[in-house]
Amino acid sequence: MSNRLAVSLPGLNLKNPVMPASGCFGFGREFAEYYDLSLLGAIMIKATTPKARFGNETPRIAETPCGMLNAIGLQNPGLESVIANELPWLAKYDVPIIANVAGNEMEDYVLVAKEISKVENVKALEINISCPNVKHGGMAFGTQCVSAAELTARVKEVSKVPIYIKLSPNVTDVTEIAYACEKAGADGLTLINTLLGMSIDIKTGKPVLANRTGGLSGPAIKPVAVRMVYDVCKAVKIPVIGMGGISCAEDVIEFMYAGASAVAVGAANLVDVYACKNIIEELPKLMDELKIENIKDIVGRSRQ
Amino acid sequence: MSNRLAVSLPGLNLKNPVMPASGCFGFGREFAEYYDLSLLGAIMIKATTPKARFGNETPRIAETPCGMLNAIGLQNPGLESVIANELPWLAKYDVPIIANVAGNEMEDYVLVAKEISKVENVKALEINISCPNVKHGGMAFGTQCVSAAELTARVKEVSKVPIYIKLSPNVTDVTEIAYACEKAGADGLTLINTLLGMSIDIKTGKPVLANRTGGLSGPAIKPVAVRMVYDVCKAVKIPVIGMGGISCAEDVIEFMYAGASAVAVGAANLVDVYACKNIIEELPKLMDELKIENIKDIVGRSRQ
Amino acid sequence: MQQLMQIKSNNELISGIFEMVFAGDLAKEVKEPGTFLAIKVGHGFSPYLRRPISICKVNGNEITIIYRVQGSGTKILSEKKSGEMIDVLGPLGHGFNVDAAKGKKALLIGGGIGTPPLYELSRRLQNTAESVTHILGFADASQIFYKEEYESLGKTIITTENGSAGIKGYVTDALKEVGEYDVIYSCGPTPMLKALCAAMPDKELYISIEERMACAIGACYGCVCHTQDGGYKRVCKDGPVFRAGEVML
Amino acid sequence: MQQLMQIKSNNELISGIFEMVFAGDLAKEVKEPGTFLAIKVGHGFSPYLRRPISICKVNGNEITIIYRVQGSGTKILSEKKSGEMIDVLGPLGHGFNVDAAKGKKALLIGGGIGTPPLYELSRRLQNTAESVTHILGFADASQIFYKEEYESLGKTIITTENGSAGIKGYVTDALKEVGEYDVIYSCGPTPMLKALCAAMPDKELYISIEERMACAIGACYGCVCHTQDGGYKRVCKDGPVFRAGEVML
Ligand SMILES: Cc1cc2nc3c(=O)[nH]c(=O)nc-3n(C[C@H](O)[C@H](O)[C@H](O)COP(=O)(O)OP(=O)(O)OC[C@H]3O[C@@H](n4cnc5c(N)ncnc54)[C@H](O)[C@@H]3O)c2cc1C
Ligand SMILES: Cc1cc2nc3c(=O)[nH]c(=O)nc-3n(C[C@H](O)[C@H](O)[C@H](O)COP(=O)(O)OP(=O)(O)OC[C@H]3O[C@@H](n4cnc5c(N)ncnc54)[C@H](O)[C@@H]3O)c2cc1C
Ligand SMILES: Cc1cc2nc3c(=O)[nH]c(=O)nc-3n(C[C@H](O)[C@H](O)[C@H](O)COP(=O)(O)O)c2cc1C
Ligand SMILES: Cc1cc2nc3c(=O)[nH]c(=O)nc-3n(C[C@H](O)[C@H](O)[C@H](O)COP(=O)(O)O)c2cc1C
Ligand code: FES
Ligand code: FES
Repeated sequence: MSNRLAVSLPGLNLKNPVMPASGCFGFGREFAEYYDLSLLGAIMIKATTPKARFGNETPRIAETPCGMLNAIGLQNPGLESVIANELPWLAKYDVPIIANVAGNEMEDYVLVAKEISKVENVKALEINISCPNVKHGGMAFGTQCVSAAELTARVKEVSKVPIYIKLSPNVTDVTEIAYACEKAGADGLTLINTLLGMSIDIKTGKPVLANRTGGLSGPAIKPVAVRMVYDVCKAVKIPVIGMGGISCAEDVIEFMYAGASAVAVGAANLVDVYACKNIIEELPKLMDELKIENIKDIVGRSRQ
Repeated sequence: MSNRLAVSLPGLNLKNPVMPASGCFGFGREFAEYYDLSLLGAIMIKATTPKARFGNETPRIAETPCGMLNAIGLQNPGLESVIANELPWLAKYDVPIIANVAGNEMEDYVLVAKEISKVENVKALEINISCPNVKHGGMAFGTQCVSAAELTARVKEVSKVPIYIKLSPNVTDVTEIAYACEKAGADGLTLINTLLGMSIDIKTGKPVLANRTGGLSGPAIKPVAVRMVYDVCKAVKIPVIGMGGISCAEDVIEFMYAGASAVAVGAANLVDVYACKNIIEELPKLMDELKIENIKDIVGRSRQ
Repeated sequence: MQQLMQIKSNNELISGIFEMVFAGDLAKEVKEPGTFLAIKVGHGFSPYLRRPISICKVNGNEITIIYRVQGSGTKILSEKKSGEMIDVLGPLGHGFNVDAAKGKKALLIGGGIGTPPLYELSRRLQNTAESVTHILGFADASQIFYKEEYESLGKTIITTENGSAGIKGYVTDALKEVGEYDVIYSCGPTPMLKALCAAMPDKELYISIEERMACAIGACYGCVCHTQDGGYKRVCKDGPVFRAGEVML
Repeated sequence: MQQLMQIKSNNELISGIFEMVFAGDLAKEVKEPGTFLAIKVGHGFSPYLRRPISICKVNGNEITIIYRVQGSGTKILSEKKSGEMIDVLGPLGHGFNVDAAKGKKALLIGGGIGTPPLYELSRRLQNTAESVTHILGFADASQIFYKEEYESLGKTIITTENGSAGIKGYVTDALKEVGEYDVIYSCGPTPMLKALCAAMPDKELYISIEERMACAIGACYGCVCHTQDGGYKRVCKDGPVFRAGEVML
């Protein structure tokens, strides 16, 4: 494991800057059948809510040009089960876990953050105030500065580990929200969550998704994500983990030039089980070609 | 020309619901070398400002997955020249013109709207309060209800023809802006303009576009556009012209199911000079397959 | 396993229905009939997601699939030529319980493009089941495929909705023709599966179901269905074959 | 004209540089050397935009292009096989003014992958110009292509940056070798064009320039450049060939 890929962020000493994004990797079990999870920089696990959730009805998936819509609706086994079954299982791998925290009410976030941050291998929290697929909570917190800041402060109070606020792209000015979260005590930011979208089946004339709308991800959204990472990194001093359409080592470099200190790979895992592994293996070769000595040196260089 | 494709909107009796989107068809001259412009439902001409504008420096174009970024910056020959040279030339075709109106200050919009709406073949105005590629004016008007409403009212006052406000997707709640424009007197709405994006050249480490950011369009943004059209059509009573990634007859049907009364084709023209012509020719065949008698019957049917 | 496999043939069986054979080590990993593959049909990002397709037959290192040209993805698949490589993930999910019919009378019921996974199942049952009977339902005579292949494996009853071949009606209309049977395996459109569940509530019935998928390995919760007890199952990982009654249709 | 043309051949000339020949009526529309094509290299939306490529040679209904594998689009182009169809828009833009060299001494100066459009130009000048001389600049000896082809059309001087073939240095370093000339046509990287403009301010010099394009027909204003007089030109429609001094580099 070469030192030139290492990056450090609050709570996270990563052997490389590449991690699967929340919701696109479950709790790692299925991918562990294909490769050793210890090679990942970190793992962002599926959103965890206080109680088990079923989520939305199916269809939950729609394909779109260079991307997909999902309307999972934060299905997960609930806090207790994640702590009892998933995190201990993940502990056998040498990889820091970033727990994705969600809920309907502010209290839900506080509860999950408090408990899950006590777990040994959870090194940071990702506070999901940007899920477009739930009726209550979720994105509602992430589209206004006041509620985003309040939630940040409340969660920060109880968390044992650094907190990263996950921002929604479905806003007029993402830098405003980013700044509000920074002021309220966030240790870092992650962006972007999915763009709100819809697809209509022309045979039935109805939306493909049972939930009607869903979150758009994949290569299609990469330019929006790069722009937001660039703008947010200019507006705040805390580090950013960038994501949105990353599919190859070139994309990792692009996000890091834009200002991201590390990156997450989402939908690409669903299309290629080896996506993260391949990217991590390609990265040093690409760095050689581009004459990049250390990956951390390029963070934000597009602005210089 | 079959009646089953005809649609009517304020100021516009269209032989079919398909028209090129502003900025993706110039003033029609180049496309007229390839096919007869009279077969189009209408033409949305390039944005017109009071004076000639050069726009941004190059590169102005970047390719992205299933789409492209542009940062033209409203280059156009200016109001006087459009009225003297472009509109009279277009008058030889049997096709209604929708003039796209832009500017830096509110006064610019008022001036252009007043003068250009007097021209015989201009049947409606499209008020571009959503261009992401200019420093002043443009999108700034389109991201806040108050300014959007004020601009709408001022333009409405002077225009001889119905006005359509072109909405930006770069907002937290597009329905709020849509509603404000409706209240302020808009006759219709057009959406979406481009999503703000960025692409970084990993060889240079710098943004590809000289303007750094640009507007994302093409199939990549279609799910976002369909969702916004759907939501806006629920929120207002005035008709909507939908656009964003339309590339084939199926996409036209999708937007009309979502609620659009007509559609515009943007970037697809740049990739296939015959895009609009092909779509118009395919439409009746597809309607036969889907057992759609009259295209206007399906408007908004996804909500029923 | 995720592997580039080489296409050996790709033939149109009847209008719009293709049979493709491809080869690679992945074939050796196939344990159960009724499991499926997730196929990347194009290069680059168009189309973006893999397509779930059932395994119809395994022969050494060769896998046969049968697919209908439905939309853009299967269209691209249909244009592939032998010699080309294709990116396959699989075998995925849990298939049909072959042991359940050991020494018993098996009835296999398929509808239209739901019939392919029953073919490998029938082959595996040849040595273990007491008898294997097939009921295959199609819209009309022009839609029938693999009839001879099934007939070579056991009694095969065809139904067509318009009566242009075999028994007129649905697969349920053929049930009275088949005599005794102990275990039923079925795959086809949801209305057919529902009708079967209603028609034989007390039998040992296995059904294979479909859902839109993203990961196809159980990680994204894209393809879940409700269970009777208020829980859920992932079609891709816990299915696609379930015991009737286990999941809600 | 926008046409599906059939690929006749696609060969790698030197590492990373390919020569492709395709056929169709579109070839008959080519009037001027130096005009270009906008090629859709893939099916569907990946990659999304057409690629501008110069016409290198026209022969009856066949067009030859020479391209360098630069990124994803030219990569896909390089994998095409003869027999496949390719979607071509063209001929586009304004090319080299052949008449300008009537009865005069023409000097053609190309740099690297900028040399291809000069080839058809040189062919057309054979009967009209008094003489045709070529200066072709490359990075090093391994990068040289079409040397014999140019030599068959007139005196050809090669320069390489590292001196591994021909004159060591840039094309400007070869200017003193060529004697008298009246009209200069050039195509190559911007620094080369700038150096030429500076080196021969008083000559009749034509330059072909590049810009990122979307429509390639003059409609989108994607590819404009400034003119000396404060106006602008569209590279795709008004160019790509301009008189030196007309546009700002
Ligand atoms: C476990 C399983 C096994 C299957 N086995 C077969 C088989 O052996 N032969 C066969 O012809 N078909 C089979 N199908 C259906 C097959 O997956 C779809 O026909 C195919 O995905 C359609 O893709 P498309 O691009 O042609 O259609 P499009 O409509 O363009 O596809 C758009 C999206 O919807 C999804 N989709 C569309 N229809 C279905 C469907 N019925 N089930 C799941 N996803 C769908 C696609 O995968 C894609 O993501 C199976 C489905 C599942 C879930
Ligand atoms: C008028 C004209 C004539 C040309 N003639 C030739 C020729 O004969 N042979 C040849 O090898 N190349 C030629 N080029 C350059 C060629 O267009 C690019 O190398 C090619 O577009 C790169 O595409 P890509 O997908 O491989 O690279 P990528 O970098 O993946 O392309 C990404 C995007 O940038 C654009 N782009 C990248 N480089 C250039 C460039 N230099 N000029 C314009 N757009 C670019 C692409 O078209 C695409 O939209 C010409 C360019 C122009 C403008
Ligand atoms: C199927 C699916 C499920 C997701 N679930 C979650 C989730 O539970 N929590 C969360 O914060 N983000 C979730 N996301 C968003 C991703 O983590 C990521 O922010 C987004 O998909 C953009 O990255 P991508 O384009 O690489 O997919 C989900 C995305 C997908 C596709
Ligand atoms: C090159 C280019 C130039 C554009 N110029 C304008 C413009 O002048 N005025 C305007 O309102 N929209 C302009 N647009 C936006 C389009 O009209 C359209 O709203 C957008 O591109 C989405 O549609 P599409 O995905 O079909 O391209 C431009 C788009 C492109 C690609
Ligand atoms: S498709 Fe991802 S869990 Fe089944
Ligand atoms: S590329 Fe559109 S004007 Fe030149």
